[in-house]
Formats: sequence, C-alpha cells, structure tokens
Amino acid sequence: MSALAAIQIGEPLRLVLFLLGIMAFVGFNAAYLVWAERKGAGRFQRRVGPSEVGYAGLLQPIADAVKLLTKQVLVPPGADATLFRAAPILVIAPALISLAVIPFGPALAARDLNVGLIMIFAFGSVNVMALMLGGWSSRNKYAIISAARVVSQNVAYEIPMLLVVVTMLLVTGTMSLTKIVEDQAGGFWHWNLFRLAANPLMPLTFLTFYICMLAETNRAPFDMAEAESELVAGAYTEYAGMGFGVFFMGEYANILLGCSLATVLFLGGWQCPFGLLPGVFWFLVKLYLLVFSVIWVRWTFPRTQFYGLLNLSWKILIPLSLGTLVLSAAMIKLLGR
Amino acid sequence: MSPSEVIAAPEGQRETFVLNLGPQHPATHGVLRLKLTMDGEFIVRAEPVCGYIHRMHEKMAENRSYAQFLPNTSRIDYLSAMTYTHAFVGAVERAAKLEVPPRAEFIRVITSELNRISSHLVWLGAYLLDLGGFTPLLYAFDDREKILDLLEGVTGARLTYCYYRFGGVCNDVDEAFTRGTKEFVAYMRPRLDMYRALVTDNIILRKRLVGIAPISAETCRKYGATGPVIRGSGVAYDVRRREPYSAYPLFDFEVPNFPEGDCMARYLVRMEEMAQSLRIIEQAVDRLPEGPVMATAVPRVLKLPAGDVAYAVEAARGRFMVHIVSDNKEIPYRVKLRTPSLSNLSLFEEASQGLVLPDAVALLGSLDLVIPDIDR
Amino acid sequence: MEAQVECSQIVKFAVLDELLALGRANSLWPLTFGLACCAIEMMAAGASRFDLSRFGAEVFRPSPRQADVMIVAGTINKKMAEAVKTLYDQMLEPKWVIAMGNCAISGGPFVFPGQYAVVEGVDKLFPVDVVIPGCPPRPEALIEGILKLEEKLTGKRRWPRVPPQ
Amino acid sequence: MNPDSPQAHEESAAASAGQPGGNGASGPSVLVGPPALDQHTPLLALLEQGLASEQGGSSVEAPALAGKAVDFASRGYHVEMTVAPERVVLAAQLMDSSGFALDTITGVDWLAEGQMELLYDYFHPESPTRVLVRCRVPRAAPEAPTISAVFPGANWHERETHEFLGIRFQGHPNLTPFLLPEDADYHPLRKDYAA
Repeated sequence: MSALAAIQIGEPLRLVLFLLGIMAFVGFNAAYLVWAERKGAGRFQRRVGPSEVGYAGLLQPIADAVKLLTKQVLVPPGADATLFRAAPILVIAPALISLAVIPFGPALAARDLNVGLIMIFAFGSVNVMALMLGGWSSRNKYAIISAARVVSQNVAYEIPMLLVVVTMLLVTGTMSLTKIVEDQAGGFWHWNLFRLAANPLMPLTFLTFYICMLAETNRAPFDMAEAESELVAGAYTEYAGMGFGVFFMGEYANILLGCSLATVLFLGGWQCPFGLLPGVFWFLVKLYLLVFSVIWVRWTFPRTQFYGLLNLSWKILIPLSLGTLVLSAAMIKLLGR
Repeated sequence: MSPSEVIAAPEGQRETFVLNLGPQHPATHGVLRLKLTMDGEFIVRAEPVCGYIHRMHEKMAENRSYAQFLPNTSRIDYLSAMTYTHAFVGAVERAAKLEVPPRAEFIRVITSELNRISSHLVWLGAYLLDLGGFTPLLYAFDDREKILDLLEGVTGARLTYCYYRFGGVCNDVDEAFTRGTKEFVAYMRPRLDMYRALVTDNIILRKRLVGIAPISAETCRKYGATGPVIRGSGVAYDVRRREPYSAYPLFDFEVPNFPEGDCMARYLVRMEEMAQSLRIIEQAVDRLPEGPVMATAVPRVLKLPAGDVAYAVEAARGRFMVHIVSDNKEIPYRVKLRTPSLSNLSLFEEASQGLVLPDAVALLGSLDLVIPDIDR
Repeated sequence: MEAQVECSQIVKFAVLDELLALGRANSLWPLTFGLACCAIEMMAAGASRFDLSRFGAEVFRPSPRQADVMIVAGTINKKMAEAVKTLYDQMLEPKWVIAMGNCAISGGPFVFPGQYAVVEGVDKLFPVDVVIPGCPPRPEALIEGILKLEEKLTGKRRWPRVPPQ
Repeated sequence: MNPDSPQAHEESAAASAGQPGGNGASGPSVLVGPPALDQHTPLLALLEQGLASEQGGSSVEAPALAGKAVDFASRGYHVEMTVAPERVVLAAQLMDSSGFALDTITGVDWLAEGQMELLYDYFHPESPTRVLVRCRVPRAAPEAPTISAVFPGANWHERETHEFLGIRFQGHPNLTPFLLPEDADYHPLRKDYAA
C-alpha cells in the first residue's frame, strides 16, 4: 500500500486514472452482473442458464452488448426526443459519479471528500427524476403509470434511507467515508453493524437500509419501474437497443453503489474480519455477497402490491428509522462516543 | 378521489383515460383484450373484448362426422384436453347408448385427473408469474413434465391428446404407465407441501391475494361461473358430484370449497383440488379392472337418434357441457360447446369495479382463463 | 432482379459482419406472443427441462421494442391480424419471425372450405424466417427452430446435425 | 374449509332408470307427464307450484309453459319446457327464483321448417336437476326478448347467438358482435351461409 502512495503523480492525472478505473469497474460489472443474474436465476430455477455461448456462457454479455449496440435507434413518434435521449444518461451518470467517493481500498478512493455521504445522496435522487423523464417522455400509457409509481416509491424510500444515514452520521461522527472505514478497524466486532453500544438496534437499522436500497434501485419485490406482468415493460417500454441497455447498466450500477455504501457504512469496507491485512479484496468479497443476496431476493419473492409498498415505508420504516435516530442520539448522550 | 367517489362522480367531472390491456399483454396469457376505463390506477369500468382467437369449432362441427370432430375437442381448451374429449365422447355414447367397459372408464378417470393436475400446475406457474414471482413457474413446469411423460407414453401426444374413442379408449394402458402413475403420486404429495411452505405461506403472496376482489356466491350463480370460481365462493358445486358420470361415483374424494370468495380462496381451492385428484388417481390405479378397453358393438358409421343430448364434465376450469342437436344423420346438425372460461370471465366486469391495476391482474389470474376456451 | 443490386453486397466487412451476426445469433430475445396451444409448448421450452436460456434466448421481452425475434405461436385470427401486423412493425430492425405450429404456417386444422375467421399462414402478413411444423411442435422442435435461425444468421450450425438412422 | 362430504351415491354409474311417479297436483297442472326421477320431485313440485302461481297471476289461458320430464340417461337433462318467445323472460325469472343458473343459450337454424330455435340450458348449483327451455322463432324475422336483466351472464350468450344466427334480442343493452370483428354483418352459423 505505501508503495502506491509513494508514486507522486499529478493530481489531475490521478483523478483521471481513478475515474477511468471506476468506469471500467462499472462497465465490467454491469455486463457480468447480468451474466451472474442469469446464471443465478438458472440455479434457483433448476435450469442451467446461458451455457452454450463461450465457456459456461461467459461470452453471453458480450453477445448481448453487441446485439444491443447494433439495434435500430428509434425515438417513438410524438415522444419528447431530448428527454427521451437524456433519461438513460441521467440514470447511469449519478451512479458513476457517486462511486468516485467510495473507498475501495486504503488509498483507493478517487476523491476522499469529507462530505462524501451527502454527495452520494445528492446524486442518488437524480436517477428518480431520470426514470420519470424516461417514462413520461416515451408517450406511452404504461410508461406514464410506471413513472408515477416510481416517483412515489422512491420518495417514500428516500426518507428512511436518509434517516438511517443520519443515524450512522451520529454514530460515526464523520461524513468522510474513508474515516468511517478506518475507525472500523480491528476484528469484525468493531464493525458498525455490531456497534451496539452506540445503537442497540443496529442490525435492524442495517435491515432498513437494505430494504430501502432494494426499493431505491427498483429491484426484487419492489420492481415497480419494470412491473413486467402488469405494465408490459414499465418505464422501459419504448426503449430499445442501447437506450434499454444503458437503463440496464444504470440499474446494476445503482445496485453496486447501494451495496458498496452498505458495505462501507455497516460492514467495515476494506477492513478484514480478523484484523489481519485490510485490502481491496475484503471490500469486493462483502460487495459481491450483498449483490448475490439482491439477486437471490429477486428470484424468490413475488412483487408487493403497490399500496402495500407505500404503507411499508410510511407506516413502518420511517417510524422505525426515526426511533433508531433518537435512540442512538440518547445513547451517545449518555455513554459518550 | 377514491374509486367509489369516482364511480359516483357525474359523468362530466371524471378525468378517466382508457387503457388497453391489449390483445398482446403478459397478464392475459393469450389474446384477451380488456378495455379498462381508469382513473389514475383505479379501474372505473372494465370491458373484456374477445374473439381474437375465434377458431370456428362449432362451424367445423357442422360439416364433420362425429369421429372427425374428435381432434378439435382437445384444441378448445388445450390444458384440459382429456376432459373436453371426455365430454364429447360421453354425449355421443349417451345418445347412441354405447356401453363403455369398466377398464376404459377407469383409464378415462385416471387420465382426466392427471390432465387436471397438469392444468392446475400451469395455472400455478402462470399465476405466480402475474404476481411477479418468476421461480414457481419453473418448479410447476418441472412437475408437469413428469405428467406429460406419463400421458405421452400412452397417448403419444404432450398437449392435444385424441385418446378417447366412442365406446372406450384407443389403446390399452401398459404396466409402465400404472407403475409410473404410482411413483408420480408418491412424488407429488411432498411437492404440494413444498408449494404450501414456499408459496402459499409467503407473506407477500398472502398480502397480494387475501381479501382481493371478493365474489359472492350469488354473483357466481347469476353469471353461471363454475369450477374453482364458484367453489371459492362457498358453493361446493362439482359436476363429478352433481351429475355423476363415468366412474366417479365409485371414488371417495372431497370437493374443497372456501367461503371467502377472494383470490386467496380460489387459489386454495385449486391447490387442494390437486391433492384430491391425487387421491382419485391412487384409488383408480389400485382398483384398475382387467378386460377390454373398447366396446365391441360400435357401428362403423355413427348416427345419433334425432333430438338433443347434453353431457357435462368437470374440466379444470369448471363445467364444460356439450349439447348436440342431431337429425339422425352421421353429421351433427348443431353442436354447442358450453365452456367455463366464458362464464367465469363474464363476471370480471362486475368483480373488478374499483380495483387497482395489480389487483385486477390478480383477479384475472385467479379466474384461470384459457382464451381459446372463451372464443372457441 | 439483379439490376437492383443490394448495396450491402458490395461493401462487406468480413470480420465485423461475422462478429455482429455472431452477437445477434447468440442473444435472440423472443417476444412473449403466445396465441394458443403452441404458447404452452413455448413456455415448456423456456422451462427447466428444455431450457432456452442455454442459447441466451430465455429473456422473453413483453415489449415489441426490445424483442428481436417474434415467435408466432398459435392461430392468427382475422380480427387479430392487424394487431399482429402492428406488433411486427413496432419491432426494431434487425428482426426475425419464427412461425411455430401449423396454424402459424398455413392455418393448420382450421382451414376448411367456407372458413371465415382464420388467416391461413403468417406469411400472408409479413415475411417468415423459420417455420416449425407440428400441432403443437415439441419444445425440442422449437429449439431446433432457434438453432436453424442462428444458422441462417451466422452460416455455421452450432451442433452437428445428427443423420437419422 | 368445510369439504362437502361425499353424498350417498343414490345413483349408480348409469343414471337410475326413470320410474313414473304420481301425477302432479290436481288443479290446472301445467306440467304434463310424470317427473322422471324421484329425487327431483321436490324441485319439480316447486316448478309446478311456481308455474301454477304465475299461471294464476297472468291471465293467459293456453298452457304457454308446457314442461315435460325427460329420461336423463338418454338426454342429459331432466325437464324440458317448450315456451312461446314472449314467455322466455317469465321462464327465466322462474328459474332464477328457484336458484337455477343459466348454462348456455344455443341457437339452431331449422332451414327446412323456416324456423329458428333457441335452447336455454339451466343447471342448479345445489341440486342435480337440469332444465332445457325451448323456444321457436320464425326464421324470416327472428326476435326474442333478452333475459340479461334476469341473468347478466346471458348478455354474452345472446350477443354470440345474435352474431352467429342473426336472432335479434329486444332490450339487449349492447347487441354488437361478440366474437366476430366489430363490423361483421354476416351470420356464419346459418345453414344457408356461403363463405
């Protein structure tokens, strides 16, 4: 690690390299998370999944990408062309930018802002607007219904997520993600997840964060954006070729962002569970375990009823996260940090 | 505005829009079109438009001899093809007074019940697909493949069997079939418990189905809905009990019915029916008599006596009745196919008042429609 | 016909075209468009035993925009004909059509003198690439149809054809 | 869950042969002929009594609702009623009041006799009785009153019979083609229909 820090390269060059690295990481992950999802779905559904295209289907994402790239580009007649084209970009751009703040390794954070947490959530709300733009501008009844649902769902789940993050702010005392990870050093009992001194309901807070992350990325039981069986293809109905491909990449980029945030906040980022040699490896292991759980949840649960989804947030998650916020404030006041 | 206010609001004030759950839509499992007048997500009025897969079965029946119409019967409702052929064959036998040997009657009961389980499995998979769960479809189809192997061994077809003939069945059942059926019954019972644990008791599914779109027994009677729809509303109406046909009176089985009448009740009725069908198959295979499978004195050219004859069976979706009007020729004068899906769908307009779109999709799935069954 | 020379025949990037064809062949996304009995066999082909997903074709896209191949599985009715035509027009190039089952090929068992409701064959509406006979064809036949379409795209057959003994 | 316990199978596999029961009530018994099967007697009696009261109520003299029992084993229904076209709604109300459900409406085109026939099938969710109501209409101008007010389920059956045979149902809320395309003006199931 120190060797890496020793190389003195100019600040702008370092930032460019990091951003290239992040975009490569997201691009690679978006393609091969699709492969992992289809293979995982195959395993859950007692079938093989893509296996003929290259060894064990490894070339499948490339085939999909090539096909999507060479599809006819079409803006449906009467659709609002500029918004229609802008929507996919606005879904993936915030995720890419937010990943710049995530500390992948000890010195592997592109830009260690001391307000990293706020920046992530500032950009987090852009993809809600992007999905709504996409749904509204494609001038399709199903897309409009889906866009309206997506807005109310994300608004409903943004609040408990922010409340949980504020609780973590109180507990960790800083907004810089790198410091948050650093003070979780030592064994896994130092992780925020098990920091019951500051907040006895910490595992519950992690669960709330996990549910909100699922809802924010329109995944699994909350997939209102692409409610396949009711709204044909939801907000993506009119999108084809690379427009649809970028939406898909945006969805996976957001999953990556959500899971890495959960890892950093709760599971001690790049800290090793036994305090031996912290490094990027641990971060990636925890990240992909969480991503696998997201895939697992998708293929096991049916879709919730839309009003049940809103009730869950307004009536259960928000009071719960408010309660943990007050509780941790009280605990910190009594026991001190 | 809540749906009741919307419906109550005078015509001018409502800003509703028409949404086409069009001929091609994942939720309709076929080419049914629902013209939904909606206010936001609430349905103000749903008007089903049918006829997109009308295949003129009744017109074909009027220029085909009785034997030539047999393949058509398994293409009306291709998921319970056996029971539909059973109805047509039964009607002709009832009019021509043909005696079916007991072994053939038992084989008909076994194959019909196997067909009912495979139809309910397709319904289970498709219904969970409508509710957003993808995985149960694959498990249900996996079990169904076992039934298709059994039936394919005897009839040669996977879906559109043309296995029954006037006076019996076309070829006998071998020892592999009876052994395979016994193994299937033993294999399927724990699977039903697994479905109950994994799917029926799933909290999200219960929230999606319990108390959604209740249908009263009176509505079912007024619209002539039968099968799991009327049994889900508390009326234990089953043609195998009301108008006993074939060898059904000799078997001991229950007719499951649930008083609530909501989507969950119809779901539980079908799940319980699979267990009852397994019981029937078990008893039928144990007591399968020896003997011929075809009646001997079947006239080459079949002429039914003039007048009407009607024969009803309990298909997977409900009461299927064939009403043949014949004028003593080898070609029927008029054949009426009373299909359950038509009556079951006719109460959709009344039952879906004020529902949200996902609940309407859940209601549509709980009616278990096969669209060519409606359009014939 | 040769007077009107297809321009694509003149300019041909051998490797790029082959790569594109290979990419398209290996990720054919079918449109969920089940009409009648063949739809059940299509679902069985997508299920665990016959498993279309081995060829990357299990992503059944409900919206015609995102689908590449339209598998017409069932009878085309005259009332349904213009809806099928609209669906075909809404699909984006490059697109292909597989006519599955006798009804889609030629009207199947519902063709008789004096029939008033069935369109006798999908090729009366738009060009068809692969034809799968059967009523309904078995899921293996559908997979063979998809392999035939891939062969049509790339010129190479994935699995060696087994000569019938 | 209260499974309906398997009733005592009073009927063997083949329906029991009809044995002539006593004749109906004395008075103007509209139901000519004995009820076929014993366990339908209570229902048939109800029908008779229902018909008698209707009969008494309205002033029509001729027995417009002549019903007769039929051998289930060879026909598949128990009671057959021949009804004049304008009495169809009355028959439907009677069926509805005694708990029957409409099975289906069949239109038959008797080209030779220049008539069309409407067959109304009824079944009963609680009892095995099956009733068939016949009604003849002239082929030139086939008209019949709609029973969709009594049985909403009949709405679609009548639309279908109208589009296939051209029998007009007076008072039907929406007599447009049901299975054929909206603008279809041909009636395919008529015997003289040329494609």
